[in-house]
Amino acid sequence: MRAAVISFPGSNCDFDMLYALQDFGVDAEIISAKQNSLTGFDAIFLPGGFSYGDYLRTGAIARFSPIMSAVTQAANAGKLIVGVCNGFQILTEAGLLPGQLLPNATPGFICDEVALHVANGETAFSSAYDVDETILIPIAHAEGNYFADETTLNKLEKNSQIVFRYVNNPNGSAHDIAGIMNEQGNVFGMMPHPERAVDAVLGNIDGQNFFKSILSGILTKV
Amino acid sequence: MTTVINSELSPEQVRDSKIYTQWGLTETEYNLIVAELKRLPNFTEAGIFSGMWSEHVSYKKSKPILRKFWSTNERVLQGPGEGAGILDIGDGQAVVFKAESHNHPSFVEPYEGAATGVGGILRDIFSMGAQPIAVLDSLRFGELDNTHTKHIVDGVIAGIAGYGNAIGIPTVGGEISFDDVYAGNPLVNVMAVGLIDQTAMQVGQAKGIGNSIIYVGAKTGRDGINGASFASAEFSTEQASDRSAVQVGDPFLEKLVMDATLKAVKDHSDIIVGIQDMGAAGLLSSSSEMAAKAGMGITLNLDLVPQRESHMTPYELMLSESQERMVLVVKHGEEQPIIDLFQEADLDAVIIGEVTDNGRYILEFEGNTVADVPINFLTHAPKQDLPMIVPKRLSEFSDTQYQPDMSQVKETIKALMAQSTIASKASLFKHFDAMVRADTVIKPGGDASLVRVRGTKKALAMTTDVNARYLYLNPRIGAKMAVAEAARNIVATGATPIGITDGLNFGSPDNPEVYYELDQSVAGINEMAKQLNTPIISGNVSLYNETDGQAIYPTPMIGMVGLLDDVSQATTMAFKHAGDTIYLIGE
Amino acid sequence: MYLAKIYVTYKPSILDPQGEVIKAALKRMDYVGIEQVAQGKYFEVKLNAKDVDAATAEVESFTDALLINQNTETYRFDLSLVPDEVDV
Amino acid sequence: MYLAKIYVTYKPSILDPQGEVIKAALKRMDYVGIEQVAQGKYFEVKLNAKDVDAATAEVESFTDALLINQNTETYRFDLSLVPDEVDV
Ligand SMILES: Nc1ncnc2c1ncn2[C@@H]1O[C@H](COP(=O)(O)OP(=O)(O)O)[C@@H](O)[C@H]1O
Repeated sequence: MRAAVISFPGSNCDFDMLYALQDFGVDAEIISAKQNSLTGFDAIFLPGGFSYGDYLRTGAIARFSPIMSAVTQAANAGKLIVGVCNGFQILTEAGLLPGQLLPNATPGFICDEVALHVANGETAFSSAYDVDETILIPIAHAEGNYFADETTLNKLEKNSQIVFRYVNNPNGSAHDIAGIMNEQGNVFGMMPHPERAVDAVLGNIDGQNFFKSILSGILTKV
Repeated sequence: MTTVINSELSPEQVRDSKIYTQWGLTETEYNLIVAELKRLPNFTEAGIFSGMWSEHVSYKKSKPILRKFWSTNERVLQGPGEGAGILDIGDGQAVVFKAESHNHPSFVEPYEGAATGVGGILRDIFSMGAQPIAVLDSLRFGELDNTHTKHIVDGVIAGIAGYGNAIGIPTVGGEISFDDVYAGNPLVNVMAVGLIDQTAMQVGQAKGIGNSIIYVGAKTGRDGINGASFASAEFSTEQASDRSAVQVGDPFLEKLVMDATLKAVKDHSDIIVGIQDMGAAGLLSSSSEMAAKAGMGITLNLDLVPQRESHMTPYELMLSESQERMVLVVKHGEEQPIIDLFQEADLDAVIIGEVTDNGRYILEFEGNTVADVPINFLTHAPKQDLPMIVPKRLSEFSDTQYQPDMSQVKETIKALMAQSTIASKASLFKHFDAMVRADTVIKPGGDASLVRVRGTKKALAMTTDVNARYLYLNPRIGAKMAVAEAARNIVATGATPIGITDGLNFGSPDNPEVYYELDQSVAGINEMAKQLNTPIISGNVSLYNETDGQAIYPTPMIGMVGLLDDVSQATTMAFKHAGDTIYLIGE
Repeated sequence: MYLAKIYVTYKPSILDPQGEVIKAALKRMDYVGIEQVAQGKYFEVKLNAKDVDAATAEVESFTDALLINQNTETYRFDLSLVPDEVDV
Repeated sequence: MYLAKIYVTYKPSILDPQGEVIKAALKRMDYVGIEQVAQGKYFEVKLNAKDVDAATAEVESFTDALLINQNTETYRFDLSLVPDEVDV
């Protein structure tokens, strides 16, 4: 499997994501958001950070980077697209995922480790977890308050597009949403950082199954 | 074309109006300049001398004491004098660290003051060619019983978070305490730690005749003009509303500058001669110090300096403290790859001058030479030996010891635990991204923080500490205790202490009692540092922390770094199993 | 040259935590008459366009595309003709 | 009840990183006519006051005290009388 980690100006978790992927044996590389092609990649990761300083709105400016039309193409072609934190924000701004991430209900940046509930354990992003399992994953954001209108939320619920929920909602997200996927199940975004929880030396390996899920899906397909 | 020059005071007007005293130059210093130049300095020249001879830039008052710091052992690759100090950590790698204070700016403008403090210390690290890996802080505020202090605390915390989180360097630890002596003089010290391959080490020098001075990063505006002299003058509450143009930080831009600078060092170390960040007294101090260190001269054409505002005068261009700017010295004729590299990252990179062999600091502006002074003279402020005297409170110390009231132990302990200084700081440090870069082994909440060195088994422990009340009671012993506390925190992670950076926060050195405190603190730090084999490789001085004649406690923040050879041996604070035996070690 | 002053606010149905925080702070500071606070964004954009209609179309286009998120925000704007910048 | 619309902008000499980044983005998106972008804040505050003068004084007071940072920002505002909220 070949994976691209997109580096937007201001991305700062691009290498964290790259290293995590490489730890799982993935042939991964950093691709600049100024490029405009993603041919040859099976999975595309939009990492955390503050793309373009997150000035204006999180993800708003990054969404117009040259690479984003290639990301959209890849999404339409059924490739896996994963956005973490700022990556999630960019995917919503780009319309590849519904809704928007608003400022936390209690304004301010929070860095913590929070419990997530695996709401759907049968997705390309969660199959290695047990359904209903509770995992601990780091968060680090000021704008992680998931918002969508009622219709959208109902649809997300009905189609089981909500993959992870917060056990104790830290930011005001609607329906305790921590991570969602699109209807087709190939585009996924989450605010928490699984790539910060893969290495035993850092004291938390609950993110490992996130990567294993993605890998097993891709490997069985190939 | 020369309208701007004409609107400035003439050399005679500078002399007669004594405007230089408002910039912090004394009359004796002014007279020295006249004698050396054998003419009256013009407006720009008087301005650059006031910047370079401010305490903040020249350390003229603290240098005689700082010189006493012990700063060499088998690990030291770079001691004080450069952007940051460097210690060997084996395997061809080194750790780079330094502390910086942003006290006055943070009082006037808590968010931007603290944010630009983080930005500045990070530039100190990456200008050495090192990748920053962690930030720590050391903060002092007044008691939390009034809205103004709360406003300052919130602003400072948000500022550190706003800059550190966005640029993506984790804030892994720090310390905060509260005491009314800091109400009018909060302390905002930040420390940054970086990693470097020893082959990539850079110094801030301008060597080689004809080599190019390249300006990199943000455009210059009128931000923080005279910030250096501002930080070197006592503060009075009436002045608080006298607001100079505040520096606003842009962490996004700095991330671009950082990544591009590190890439330049990696790819073009053969053509980069020197790198220096523009900190206090901006372009002036960075360029003149680089040339002075190399024993060279320098000529700059100020028309080429990228400018954000129109009609800036030479004085303003030289003293501006606009953030996110660097100076590079690059081999003559080989500038293009460097310029391309920065432009690729959407950054300004412009040749603004060259290295000369005439030992002079020359500024050209709109076809005129607006400054022409000997660089050695400019960069060596006349030293001042200041008197010191044992503070009255110490010489008249009464040995009737304070007797604690032990009758209501439970209530007393509860009241203690509720004190802002003792209570958990988690509600504040949770705003810092302590985990970005995914290397943080021990996060805030432990004794010291621990950051692994990816690709090796090593980890670096780091902490900031000082209990200023002890120094108030005995500066020498208090300073020793600060170093010892830092070392205990490092050791508690399993690491061995290897070195120190400091942030010396004191009142006015012109007060002999304060000068005594400074001298004794340094002596105390030295004594304990030698015991522990932790040389002092970098640091920062912040003087004049006084409001209306009331000085802060002597507060020399100790930033210590330790090395752990095998990260799997790291220990954390929490008790692990029921039934384990608890030992109390020490007296 | 035209100057567009663009005022962006959350749609009424969106909770505005920032506004709530400011309101609470003002109350604590004894501004008792405060009923409601909403925080929005304000942009001043100078642009060249051949006439008012072109300028209007341009402002609407880039505001919809970039400055707001249509899920949650709305805007209004004023447009005025301003002298071209002359460097003095 | 009064409605104050308060427009906060940076003072001219202050660096406006947001404005610069937005301008660059608009240029990349082919809005070539853009000359300058400044981002500020916009507040809508509803308050009770006995008359316009009292409302004006109140708005000036809390804007200076809380909404703006006097070091870096300036503001202007409009005030209008609005019907008291009726709960519907
Ligand atoms: N300003 C701060 N920034 C980051 N971490 C902090 C800050 N203040 C305290 N901490 C963290 O809280 C923990 C306890 O700090 P402190 O109360 O100073 O403990 P100690 O008294 O043991 O030195 C440490 O891990 C420290 O890093």
